[in-house]
Amino acid sequence: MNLIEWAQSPWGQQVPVHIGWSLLWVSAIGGLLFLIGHAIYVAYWAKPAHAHSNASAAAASGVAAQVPERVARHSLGARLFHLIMAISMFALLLTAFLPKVGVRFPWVTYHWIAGIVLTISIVYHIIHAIFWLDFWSIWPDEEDREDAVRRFRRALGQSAPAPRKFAKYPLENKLYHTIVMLAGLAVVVTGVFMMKRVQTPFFIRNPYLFGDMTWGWMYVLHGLAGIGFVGLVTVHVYFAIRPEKLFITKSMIFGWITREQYLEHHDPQRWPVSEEASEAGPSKSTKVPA
Amino acid sequence: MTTKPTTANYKLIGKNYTTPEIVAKVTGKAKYAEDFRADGMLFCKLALSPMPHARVRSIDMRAALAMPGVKAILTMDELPAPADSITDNGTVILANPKGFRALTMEPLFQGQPILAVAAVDELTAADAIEKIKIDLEPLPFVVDPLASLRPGGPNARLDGNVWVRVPPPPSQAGRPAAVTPPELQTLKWTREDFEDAKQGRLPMGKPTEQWSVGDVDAGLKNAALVLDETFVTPNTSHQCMETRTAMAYWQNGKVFVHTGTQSTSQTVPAIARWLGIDPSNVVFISEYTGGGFGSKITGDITLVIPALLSKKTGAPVMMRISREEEHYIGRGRPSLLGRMKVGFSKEGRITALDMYVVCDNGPYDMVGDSFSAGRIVSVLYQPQAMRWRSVTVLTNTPPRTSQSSPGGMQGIAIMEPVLAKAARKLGLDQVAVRRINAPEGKAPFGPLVAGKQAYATSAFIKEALDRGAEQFKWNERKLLTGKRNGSKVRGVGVAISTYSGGTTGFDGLFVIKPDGKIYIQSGVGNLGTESWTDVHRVVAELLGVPWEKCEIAWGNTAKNLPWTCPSGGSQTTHAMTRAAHAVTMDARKKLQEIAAKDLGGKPEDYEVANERVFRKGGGAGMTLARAAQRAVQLGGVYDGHELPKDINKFTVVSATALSGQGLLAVARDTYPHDGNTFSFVASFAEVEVDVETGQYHILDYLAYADVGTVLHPKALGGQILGRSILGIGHTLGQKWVYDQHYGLPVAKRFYHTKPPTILDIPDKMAWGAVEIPDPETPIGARGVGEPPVGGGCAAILNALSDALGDEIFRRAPVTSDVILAALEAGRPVQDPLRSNI
Amino acid sequence: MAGNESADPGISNQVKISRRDIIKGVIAAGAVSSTSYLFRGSTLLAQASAPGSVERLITLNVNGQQRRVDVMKQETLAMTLRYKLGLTGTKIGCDQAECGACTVLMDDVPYYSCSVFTHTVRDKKIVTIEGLAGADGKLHPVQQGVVEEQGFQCAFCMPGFVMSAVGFLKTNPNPTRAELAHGISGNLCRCQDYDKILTALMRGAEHMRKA
Amino acid sequence: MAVIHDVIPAFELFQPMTVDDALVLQSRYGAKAWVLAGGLDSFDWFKDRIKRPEVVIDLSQIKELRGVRTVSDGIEIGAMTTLTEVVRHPMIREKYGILPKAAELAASPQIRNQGTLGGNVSQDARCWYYRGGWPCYRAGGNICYADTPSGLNREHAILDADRCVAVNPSDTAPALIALDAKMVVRTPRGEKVVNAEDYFIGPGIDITRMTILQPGDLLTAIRIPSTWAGAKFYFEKVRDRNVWDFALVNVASAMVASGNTIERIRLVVNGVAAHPVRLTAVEAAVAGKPRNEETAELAAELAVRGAKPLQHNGYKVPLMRNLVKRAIRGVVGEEAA
Repeated sequence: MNLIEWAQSPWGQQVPVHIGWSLLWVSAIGGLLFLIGHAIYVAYWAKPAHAHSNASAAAASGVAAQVPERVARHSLGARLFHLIMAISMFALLLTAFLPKVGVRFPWVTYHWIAGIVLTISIVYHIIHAIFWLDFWSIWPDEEDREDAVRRFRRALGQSAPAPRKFAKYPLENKLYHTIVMLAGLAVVVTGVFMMKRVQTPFFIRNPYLFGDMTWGWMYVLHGLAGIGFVGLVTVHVYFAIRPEKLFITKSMIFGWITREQYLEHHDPQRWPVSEEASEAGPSKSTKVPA
Repeated sequence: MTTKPTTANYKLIGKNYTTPEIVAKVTGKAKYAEDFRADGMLFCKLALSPMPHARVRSIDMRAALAMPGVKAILTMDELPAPADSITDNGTVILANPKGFRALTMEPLFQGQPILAVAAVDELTAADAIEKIKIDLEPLPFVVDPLASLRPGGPNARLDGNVWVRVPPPPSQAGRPAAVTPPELQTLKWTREDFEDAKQGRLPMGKPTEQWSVGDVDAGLKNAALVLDETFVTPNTSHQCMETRTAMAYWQNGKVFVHTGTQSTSQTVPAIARWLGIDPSNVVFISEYTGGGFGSKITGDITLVIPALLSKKTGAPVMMRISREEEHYIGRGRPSLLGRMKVGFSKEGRITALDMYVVCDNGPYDMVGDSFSAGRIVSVLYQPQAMRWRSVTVLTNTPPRTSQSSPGGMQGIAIMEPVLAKAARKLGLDQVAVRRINAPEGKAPFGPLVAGKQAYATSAFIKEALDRGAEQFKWNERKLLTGKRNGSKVRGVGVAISTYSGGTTGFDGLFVIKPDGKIYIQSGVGNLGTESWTDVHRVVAELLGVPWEKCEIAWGNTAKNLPWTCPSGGSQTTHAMTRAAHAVTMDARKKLQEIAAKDLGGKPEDYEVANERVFRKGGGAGMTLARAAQRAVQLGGVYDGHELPKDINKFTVVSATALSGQGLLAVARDTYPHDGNTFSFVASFAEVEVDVETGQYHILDYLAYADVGTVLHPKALGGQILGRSILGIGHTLGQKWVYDQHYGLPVAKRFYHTKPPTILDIPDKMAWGAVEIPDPETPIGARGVGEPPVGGGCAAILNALSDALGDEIFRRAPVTSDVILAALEAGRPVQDPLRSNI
Repeated sequence: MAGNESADPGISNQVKISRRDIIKGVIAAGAVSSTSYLFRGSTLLAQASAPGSVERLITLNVNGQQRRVDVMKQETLAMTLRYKLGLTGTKIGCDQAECGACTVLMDDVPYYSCSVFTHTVRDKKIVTIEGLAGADGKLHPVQQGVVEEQGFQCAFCMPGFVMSAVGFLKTNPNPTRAELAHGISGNLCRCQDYDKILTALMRGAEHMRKA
Repeated sequence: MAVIHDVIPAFELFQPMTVDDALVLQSRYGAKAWVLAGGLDSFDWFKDRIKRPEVVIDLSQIKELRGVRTVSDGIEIGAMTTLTEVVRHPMIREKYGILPKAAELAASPQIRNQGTLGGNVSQDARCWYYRGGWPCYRAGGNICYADTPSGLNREHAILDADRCVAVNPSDTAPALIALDAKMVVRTPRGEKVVNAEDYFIGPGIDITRMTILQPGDLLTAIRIPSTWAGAKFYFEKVRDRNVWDFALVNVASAMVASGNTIERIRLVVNGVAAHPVRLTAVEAAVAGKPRNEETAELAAELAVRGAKPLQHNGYKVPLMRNLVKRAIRGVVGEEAA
């Protein structure tokens, strides 16, 4: 099984042309193994993470009263973006890989159209996230690291302080977002260049924009990121339907979580529910004293 | 020799006969290079450059050498350095260090051999090639001459992009000046120069060569009509049926080489030079050659590969050249991009001709096509004033060399459409326009040398035009053209054509043995033109000996052959009939002397005929058999123990080896020869074009030749019509196709490069010859190989424009896509300024 | 075989020049012994016994003789004829089924022998240019026509043309010039002596009808 | 690794006697195996060492794949029947004259003696970049060299291109589609029969294949229904050389006319796309119309609708137009086809 398919260029040089498509199965199976592993881990090893410090408990009880019925979690824009991105992503994966597994149809046009949609939605998301959303809330921080270590040591039966509750996003969520962002940027950037190689209304076709070698690696990167998404999407769907994460999935649809969910999973100090955060949500929330 | 001798009273000359080797050919017994076998023979395969221009950084051949059955690998560092050569008159031709060599470390075109592997069989050799790592550094390249002339355009070689002839160094006392190789320079034209290209006109920037005769500007000013036309001829491969396969082995310090050639004798010094050994250590065998057309003048330099591998391995080595390899190293005719400004009087006489040609030379040795094109146009159309300018540009495409009518074909193909257009514009008859410009007698041509032009020995092209037009029924046919019949339209075309028709100064050699037979030694290469045997009919004719009593030794230098011209440039018929005549006169003289010694009287009292030498008016005499015995007894000059001083040293060796076997006749052609010998052809064609498909076919074709005395009608006919089709192929579809981005050819197969098939030739073909002997050569015979080529090509071009009009094509070949696209757009659509399509 | 018996004059001359064995080995169209190693064996291991697996040692019917010959799986008929059976009258002009120089008859039908695997013709009667003339050396009518009309020039294409013509004339003994041209249109001549070739082969057809 | 385009690399050869054995071998060796019919397409690949199968399955010994049989409705031609056999077959000449006409214009006499009908319809693209061993889409790469600003595409597609612009070179394919032929394909899952026009696929569907045949599949026969027997046929091939050359464009049509009115017609053009193009819109448009210049003009304009010429193949548009015209009204000045 080749990781990379090589070919002899017109000048007799060895150049990569694309990834070995058998890697598609590696990614899919890898995704499955991960979720199976994770399911087993959660079921047998993971200690309940809610044994949290009194301090935070007190804080919780203290603030509970001020927490609105419905805590806004995802703005409408964010949800629309997520929806569009999800649709285009599925379209891209299907048009890319169904032909590879024997379902043959003229896929290229659909693929690049979906690609454009994804590109635009990602651009929108970046801008939206930077200027309107709580930009840093999605990036793993020092506390996430500490909690992860704590959780891990407890899982191994070692004594460790109880991890805190999550801020707006659980660590898995943050990590996932990071990986998806990297893979997403890779497919989008390479994909946009690759449109120069096919007939589109936008460019005069010119495959000679880069040299054989550069193009080759671009195709490899596009392919790797592409099959990467097969695994990532599998994992994503898995988490979306896990019972303890279902409330997040719901919130991605309706935009809000209940006060109970908020108090149970989130640390109000790390994720204070503020006007800005909730205004998008349909809640009649009141300000939480910092 | 000013009076025109008549050919009527010959017994053999001008008659058909069965050539000595044809039965061997038709039974498959004729042996070409690849048909030889030797015990322990190894097979070699070549590793070719995949890039148009690159430097070999390193070669890793360990894996290949480790393979069982791999015997040796040859690279450039094992080749002898290029060596100077010396012509018959002692002129030294200095080697061009930048010339083509059998192997290289800086390939200048895709397909150039980098190394060769010798192994026990071809499969091992081929598999070994794939195990060799050749690390190449890509270098700048260009596959189109104008692209290289553009400001900032790439150069085909690191040190330049144009060849420039340089004056020779001062000659030492007594010895003729050495011929120096051309110099590599860098030439770029300006943006302004390229303005013309926008109108599809050839830009005319700074030339590297030029000459002019008469006042061209005045001629153009006073002309009734001035045309300014651009036309491009295609690059075409020779595509001999037999590739340049070679087999070689060494014995007792001698190298034995089997390969195709256009000259048995002259290939020996070439091999010696390429291998850096003495000619006496070369035995060259080539009884049969599967086509040359100029690409195998003295074999091919790549024959050193099996020779050197054989030396290295101590075993015979066969190098079978594949068809694809032949496409790369088999040479080609250079494309000429030409522009003609021509002034005509209202009678159609050319008052002035301003010619500019750019030659797509390929990356190696400079070809003379552009120079020759100017020379041929000058002799053929006799312009009252002419200027010729040229640039010979290097490109990273296969090396070029002479191809049948080198430069002549291109010059004629560029000029004839202009003449045809002028005739239409002036309302004149096409034949008349050619007749009024055609040369006659000692017609002058070319640049002024020491204040005057050179001139032809004779020219009877006007007779050829007249007789041809009559036989072709030109006047009736021309009335029926240009009219549509459904989607079909017909056109007729005429073109005149010429090329050099012979050289002088070679040797003849034969022995009359006591068995009464004549043993003739022929150093002529056998390409199937049959000149290797035809020219020797002269011996039997003049000695009055039946042809059956003549044995010809040929095709093997171990058989003691005389110094002979190469069969290129249509030299052989002219040069070697002269040599045959000279050597026969030598035999006659010796026979007369022997008779006089034995039977009394003076030598001139005796004549030679009917296999006897006898006293004039009957009486005493002796048979040639008897005379041969006496020659051996007398020795000295009679049996070859004393040889004339003026014969070539190559002939001396052969004659010495043959001495003492009978009456040995040997002589050099020292006959006077006033002027340059040219042969001429008038070509007529009728085509039918289908304007809905762009396809056309040639209904009828006639070539009428002025080649002096006819030696062998069937062979002559084959040459005239065969070479006509060679030219016609350039109109029908022959071409190279290069991808400009990678600098690589994409058309390598016959079905890409389109050599004509038997179904592409004219429905009817005919030939004729005016049969007026050339006054400047004893037998009156001239060569015919090249002259028909340009005529064939141009007659079809002219017939097409007669059918479709002048604004259809700007280049050859003219294929259905060109015609359809032009008819659709109402103007020529193809880019006329690229040498490859 | 014709190839073997016709010691080339040029070569026999060299035999005089030198006495070393290697030269004695240089004969026109080598004896099988001297060339049986043109190709080494298949690099693949002995194949598993499977339907249709083939033996390397086969018997070919060539010019009326049964010839035992060791043939590689990927070997072409042209190579077998030229390098193993010494029948070098069959020429290789392009080795790509384009030029026809390698044309031979199989059961009277012209084929490009450069593009036929030898293993596929075990059961066919193969005739090459060497097999046309009678044992007494009497030329085939088509060959006779060529000799009379001085057909062909360099003649590298000649054996292929002659075999094509013979094959075609068996199916159409009395063709027009145009029909004959179509019949032999799978052969290329670069001397472009097509007109004279047609004349010669038409003469041959005439002889064939008389014969 | 140095490249060499000469000398066929070693492979293992099998010569099954039956179709079943062939299928067994195909399934045993899968993608390693190369199926050899007449071989004239394969030899180029082998000698250039571009495609190098480990195993070659030679069909030449399978009798059941040869010959012409009459079946309930029409005829069945074994896939391994040679083009010459098709050309000379009296009954095919009489009833389905367009097929021998097309077959006779293919390649050269020797190739027709060896090349098979199945091989001719299934032959690979002739794009000179692809055949030259350039790593293009069709060769599994990620680029088309012919459709670039400097690409040489005189012989390439004007219709239905999808990244790859190669064309289908077959002469018999359009004739078979005009005859509404059916292709009989044996697959590991049994036999299937597909319409000739559905046998060919474009690069959009599978950029590395010209037909629906997958590894393990075998085209065993071609059935020609009697539907169009004795119809008015037209076939024309335009090429550079009059023998051994591929069509720039060719056209095939079968027409049933009553008097001067076109009742029904099947019209196919090849050399303009990666698959033979059946002009169903034209067929519908001219049905019931008189067979005259006007109808021909209409058909011609309709035929080239949507054509997208590349730099060097613009001529194919008028050429296709004119050939369609001729298929409808014949060649002016000659007998109507």
